Amino acid sequence: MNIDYSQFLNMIPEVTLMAALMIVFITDLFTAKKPGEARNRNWFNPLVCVLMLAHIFINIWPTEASTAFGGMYMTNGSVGVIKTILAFSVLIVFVQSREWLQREDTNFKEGEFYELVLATLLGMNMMVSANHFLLFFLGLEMASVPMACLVAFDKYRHNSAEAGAKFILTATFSSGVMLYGISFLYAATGTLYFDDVMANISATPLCILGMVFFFSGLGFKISLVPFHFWTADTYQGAPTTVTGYLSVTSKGAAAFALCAILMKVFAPIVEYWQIMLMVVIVLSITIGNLFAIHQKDLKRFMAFSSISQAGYIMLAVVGNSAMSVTALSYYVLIYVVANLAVFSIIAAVEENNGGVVNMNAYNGFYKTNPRLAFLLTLALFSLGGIPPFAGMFSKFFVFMAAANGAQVTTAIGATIYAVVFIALVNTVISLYYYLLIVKAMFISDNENPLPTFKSSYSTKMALAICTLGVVAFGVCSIVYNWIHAASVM
Amino acid sequence: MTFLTLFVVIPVVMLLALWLARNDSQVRGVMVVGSTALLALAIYLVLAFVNARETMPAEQYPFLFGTAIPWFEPLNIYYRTGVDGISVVMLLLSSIIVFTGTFASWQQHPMQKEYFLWFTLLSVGVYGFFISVDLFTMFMFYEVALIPMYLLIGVWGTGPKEYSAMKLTLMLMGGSALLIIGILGIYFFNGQFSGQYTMSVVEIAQLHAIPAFIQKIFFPFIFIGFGILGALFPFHTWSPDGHASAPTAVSMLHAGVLMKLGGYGCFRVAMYLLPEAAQQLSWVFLILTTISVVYGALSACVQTDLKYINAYSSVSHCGMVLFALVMMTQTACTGAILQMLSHGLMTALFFAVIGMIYHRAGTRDVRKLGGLMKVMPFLAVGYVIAGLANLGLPGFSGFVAEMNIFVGAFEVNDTFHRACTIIACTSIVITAVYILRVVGKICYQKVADESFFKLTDATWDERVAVGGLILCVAGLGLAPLWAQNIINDAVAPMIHHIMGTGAVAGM
Amino acid sequence: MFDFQIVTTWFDNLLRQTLGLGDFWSILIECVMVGLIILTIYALIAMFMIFFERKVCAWFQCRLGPMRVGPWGVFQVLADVLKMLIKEIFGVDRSDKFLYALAPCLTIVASVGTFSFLPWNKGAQVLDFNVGVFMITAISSIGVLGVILSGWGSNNKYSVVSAMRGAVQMISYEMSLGLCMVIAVVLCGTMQLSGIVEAQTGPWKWLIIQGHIPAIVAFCIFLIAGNAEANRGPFDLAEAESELTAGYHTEYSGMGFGYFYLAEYLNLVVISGLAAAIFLGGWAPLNIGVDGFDAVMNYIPGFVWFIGKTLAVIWVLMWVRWTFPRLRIDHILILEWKYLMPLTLITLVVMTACVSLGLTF
Amino acid sequence: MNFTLLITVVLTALTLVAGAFVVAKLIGPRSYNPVKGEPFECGIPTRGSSWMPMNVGYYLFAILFLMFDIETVLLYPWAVAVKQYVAAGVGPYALVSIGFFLLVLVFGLAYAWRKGALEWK
Amino acid sequence: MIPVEFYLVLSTLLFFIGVFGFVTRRNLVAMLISVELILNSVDLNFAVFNRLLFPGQLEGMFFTLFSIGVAAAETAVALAIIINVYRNYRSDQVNSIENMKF
Repeated sequence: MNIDYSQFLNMIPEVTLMAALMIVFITDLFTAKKPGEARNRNWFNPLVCVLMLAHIFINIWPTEASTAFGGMYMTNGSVGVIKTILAFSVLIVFVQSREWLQREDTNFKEGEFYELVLATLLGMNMMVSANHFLLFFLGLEMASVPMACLVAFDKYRHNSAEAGAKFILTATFSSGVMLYGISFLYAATGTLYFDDVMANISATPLCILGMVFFFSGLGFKISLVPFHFWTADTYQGAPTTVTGYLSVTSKGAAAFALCAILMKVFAPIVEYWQIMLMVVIVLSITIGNLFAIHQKDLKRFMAFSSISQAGYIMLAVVGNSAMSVTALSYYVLIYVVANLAVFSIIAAVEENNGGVVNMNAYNGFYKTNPRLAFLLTLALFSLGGIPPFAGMFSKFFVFMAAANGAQVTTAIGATIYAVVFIALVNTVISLYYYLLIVKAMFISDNENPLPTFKSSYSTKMALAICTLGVVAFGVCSIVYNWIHAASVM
Repeated sequence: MTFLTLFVVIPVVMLLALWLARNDSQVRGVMVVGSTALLALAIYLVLAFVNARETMPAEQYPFLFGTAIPWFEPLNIYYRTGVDGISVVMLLLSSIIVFTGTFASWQQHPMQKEYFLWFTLLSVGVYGFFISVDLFTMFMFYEVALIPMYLLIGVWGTGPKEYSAMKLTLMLMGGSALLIIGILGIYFFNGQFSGQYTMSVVEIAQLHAIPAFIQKIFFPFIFIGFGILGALFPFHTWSPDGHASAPTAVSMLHAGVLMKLGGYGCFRVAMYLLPEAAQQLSWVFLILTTISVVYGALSACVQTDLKYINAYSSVSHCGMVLFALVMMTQTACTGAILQMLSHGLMTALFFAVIGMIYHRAGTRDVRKLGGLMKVMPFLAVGYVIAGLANLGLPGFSGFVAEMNIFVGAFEVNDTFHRACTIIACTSIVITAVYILRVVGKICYQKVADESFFKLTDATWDERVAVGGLILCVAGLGLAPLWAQNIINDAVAPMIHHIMGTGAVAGM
Repeated sequence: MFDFQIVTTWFDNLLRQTLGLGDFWSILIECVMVGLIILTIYALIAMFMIFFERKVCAWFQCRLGPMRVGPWGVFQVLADVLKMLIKEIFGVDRSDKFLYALAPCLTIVASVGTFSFLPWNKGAQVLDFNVGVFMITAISSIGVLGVILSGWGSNNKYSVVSAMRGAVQMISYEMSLGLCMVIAVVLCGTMQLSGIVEAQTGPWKWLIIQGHIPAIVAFCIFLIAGNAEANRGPFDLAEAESELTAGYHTEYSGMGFGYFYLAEYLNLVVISGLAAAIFLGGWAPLNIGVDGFDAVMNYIPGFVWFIGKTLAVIWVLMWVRWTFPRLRIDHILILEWKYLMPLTLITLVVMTACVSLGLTF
Repeated sequence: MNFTLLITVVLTALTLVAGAFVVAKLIGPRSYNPVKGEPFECGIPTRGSSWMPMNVGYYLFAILFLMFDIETVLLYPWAVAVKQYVAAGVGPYALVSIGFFLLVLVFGLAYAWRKGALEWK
Repeated sequence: MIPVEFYLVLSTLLFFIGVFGFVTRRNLVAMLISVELILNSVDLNFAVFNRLLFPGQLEGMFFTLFSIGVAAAETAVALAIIINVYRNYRSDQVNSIENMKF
């Protein structure tokens, strides 16, 4: 029997994460209070954040490429980077979630929140590290099943339960579709190892059908059009913190995994998926943007915005080169800080003003809460791709990565340029609706704007991290260069 | 890293200082110190540039004071700076406008601090754009300069400000979307055909590797992308609305500097890097710019709002810049740059004075104003001078520029270009018509409203702004040669590059 | 040791070679034979069990039990069967007819299905899958469906409550039952029931001896959980005649009720049989390593061993039933989830430790 | 053969049900009145439907069962393999690897216990 | 031996019945059951492909096992959430829980 536990040393990120999860779990189990019990656990959130920070620091420099468990598990520089990015986003979510978790009806399940989030993170780590469809599937499910619990976390608020139901049903449905695709690939190649599948795949109808099913299954997770129906309702209904988490981390991990699989496993049928991907991207970006314009509910608005952002994320993959992975990771990182900043502010406003998420309520927000409004503006500018904020850099690099694949003057090259152009036109549309919020805050008059409130220290800290990221991650090229260096390692 | 970087560093330091500032007087202090420093730096730059050129001829060293610091090295993106004659005068112009703009918005309320924050951010973009010679940094600073306009107009503007601000921002951002495609095309196809991936403007021009058929694909993207900001004919509609709604100093900065980014970009990126395409496609843009010139002037005639008049006049004059550029002769291009400089100064003067009048009289409607010479002589004189410069009276900057442009345009020796030139020339007459009509109406007729008698003349800060600009306008008009030499020095090698590479311009 | 396969092989040869029948016909005839045998044994055992329970019950309660019909009342059960057959079958008007009719079928299928797994003797086993133990768990959980559908389909409040109770109890105890089987599988290294029994032949090889402490614990847990699985007292909450009339089969009359009645007793047999087969060596005789003794023991046929062990277990379970009072629902659940489950898990670990460190006999 | 027998067994069971039912129908008496068709309720007319929501505690246990049972099912393949581990001389590894698995199971149980999911309310 | 096509037809039917049910049914539990049909068709596929196309290995069988396990976990969560929806809305119909609209 070939059993060697030293293989676990190749998966330190998972091991440390598991350790953190266990510590949180046990601590919570023996200190949790029951509903209605007056017990103060102020130290709990900092503890979790410190654990998360430790996890990030242990794994910040990616390990060398290696495999474990007979090649089922694989890690390399770019995988390490995306894991760090995901962990970083989780850290921000934890810091930011504190205010929400102090609320009366959520306080007694504070621990569950951390545990579920860590569990999803563990799943995502496995998903991006997978080198075998089984591990990939398990990671994906581990990421999405606890996510449904998170979405339904505020269970006594109607929308949350409804959102959870929609999420879990679509998540299951999509994994069913995805598995169906995988079964075709299995039939065609007789193996489930990525490397072997790649070696045996060819442009037969069975493989292409499998690829399409697989793609649509994962498209659900990234909420690409036409697989986006659940997004708006789920984002709106879920607790704001969870929406933020869902929109960045889960999407980023799935996008990275899809990128890796398309570029690795489906490399022999690149022409087919490139075309398909381009169609989906154009649809996602355009439809996401067009629907976002009319939204009045900020969370719904951000949902559609995130659909179009998903399109931008995947745009990098069209280029199909090493640059794509770097650009995608970088985009995800920037998207994490910008989007979480937006959601932190939405959450802070919601918590302090009795659940206000309507855009009209933000009229005149700058007059009463100048700092929050200013930070929200920065974050929105970053999302819209305005320099000197980081969003512009990430968008530009994604476009570069896409155009990198169009170097030869062929029909597909021209198509890629056309897709990039459509995406660019869409940045203008997206800028329009981001500016609508800015307009509401700075320009529109309001008889009784939201009162001035003092957000908690944790919110402030989360916002500080996010703003620092928004401002610095672009201009300081060290971030990009770090990702690049790790990716080519 | 040379002292050029200071052009970006100083405004950034100003931003930080503004952020920390506690009250209005501190904000103003920061702005005065900062803008004075920038002005001084620009003047020093001119002197240093002239000195340096004596030892380093433009043919061998197109850009001086260059630096290249790796930034996003894997993508060949460097922080590259460098100036040639064109950038130098543009930097000088920007410094003057920022300096005078600071004084013109001395009384800006409410939220003075935020106002100056965005104002300074805008100037970061402008300076950065003029000092960079790397496609990426150019583009980045270009966008930095655009977005603060939205808030500046939207929050502090007048009239249908939200609509105008949104329209302006979206159209300009649409332009930058076109630009990205162009930049990607240049970068990747240059890299593919020369084997050397680079974003440097200088290197791409030297390599000159992109085949003509690919140039022809990307040229329109870049030319229109920058052309939108330069008020190219069908894409100019943001300009009148934007100018009319913007607060005084913003109009100054926008018309005075920001629109120059367009012309500069067209010349520096579109034509310089894609010369064959420039030659073969110039006729299309010649038609468009001719329309721009005449259409802008004619539209100005029928407007009654002072700002709209000036805005359409700007369309016409900026059209003239692009018009001269696509003529692609050395004289015309020198004229184009001079026109940018001159238009920047006099439009700034115009908008400053209009803003001040509006601030007092409460209206900008030509029909309601009159006899201002009696009420506020200083401002009225300023307005008259601006008007005269605008219609190209000798002795003011406008004359020098327009003369160069039309002389250069006539150098091109074929019927099509001649015809366009003649059509464009009519704009001089039309300009005279609308300027003189307005000047006569608002300055010299009898005072239109009893309440106007209570109005005061300019305060000291406004006098600084207006006086400084008048000085510059007159200075450029009376002694154009120093500027012309600097500009010529840069235009000559570029025109040589563009024209020396293939078929003769033509249909 | 007598191998029952001799009989089956002979019969197969008879059909194929002596009579010269083809594949299809021989298999058909064999299957019909098997079906008939199952039916017969099933019915006989059911009747015997009913009689046995009455007698045991009477004995525990110091009375005589049925005495009138036949000697010692042996024909009492036959009379009961007849009575049940000639009773009118009527249902509830507003019931869910389909589910109402489906429920007894499922119950009987589960009961007959698991019954067919019992290893009566070497080779005398109807079903012998290589995933046997697993399969038994799977089929026995169909029984839960029978309970819950009968209750729900009846549209009677008592039945619904009883069905819910029965379901929650049965699924809860299925955990421990399954885990106990896992413990046995760890020790035997196979899931095939015949393999498990085979592993227990030889001196001191009965599982309960071979696996000493953990196996004894597992055996006890198995009995408790099995008792609850079979819905028998003190776990007969689902029927709980004093509070719920007759529980989930309140609305069934005549044979409808008869099926549930049959299934209950057969489940008892199945549980006891499994306990005997898995832990007490099934048909394996008691060997102690002394040749003479072993030879005598081996001479006793496997049927006898198996039936004897099963009866012993049945007797224990009846003893329990007539001794302990009925539990309350929360006690039942707490017993399973807070005591039996952790205990089973610990036992599993201990058993694994014993096996992997070679601490078994 | 095994599956043929399985089908036989199932058919036998169904035959038993059907046969007994047919016999009972044939020889049993038949009569009807509306009261006979009522669900039994202590002799009074039934009020309302019985198909109504039940105490959520039942579902809680059902879901607990669903999760634990699936985890137990995954134990079977391992259980079969333990002997092979021992035969290969790596018995303790079997213990360690199942230790991880059971740890998760136990954590789940501990969680449910601690959070009061095992209390009957 | 039944040819592989027969199984494929069966699994494809199951799959599309599931998809159809998921799209058309308005009852949350029915939707869940439809999804389970899809998962079952997948399990069938894996088992069949493994047994008939690649008899020398066990990958497909393992995949089936894990997929069953995961499906159960999903069902557990989905059921819990559906119960919660029911407690909030007193209904399990999709139509009645659409608080959120475009």
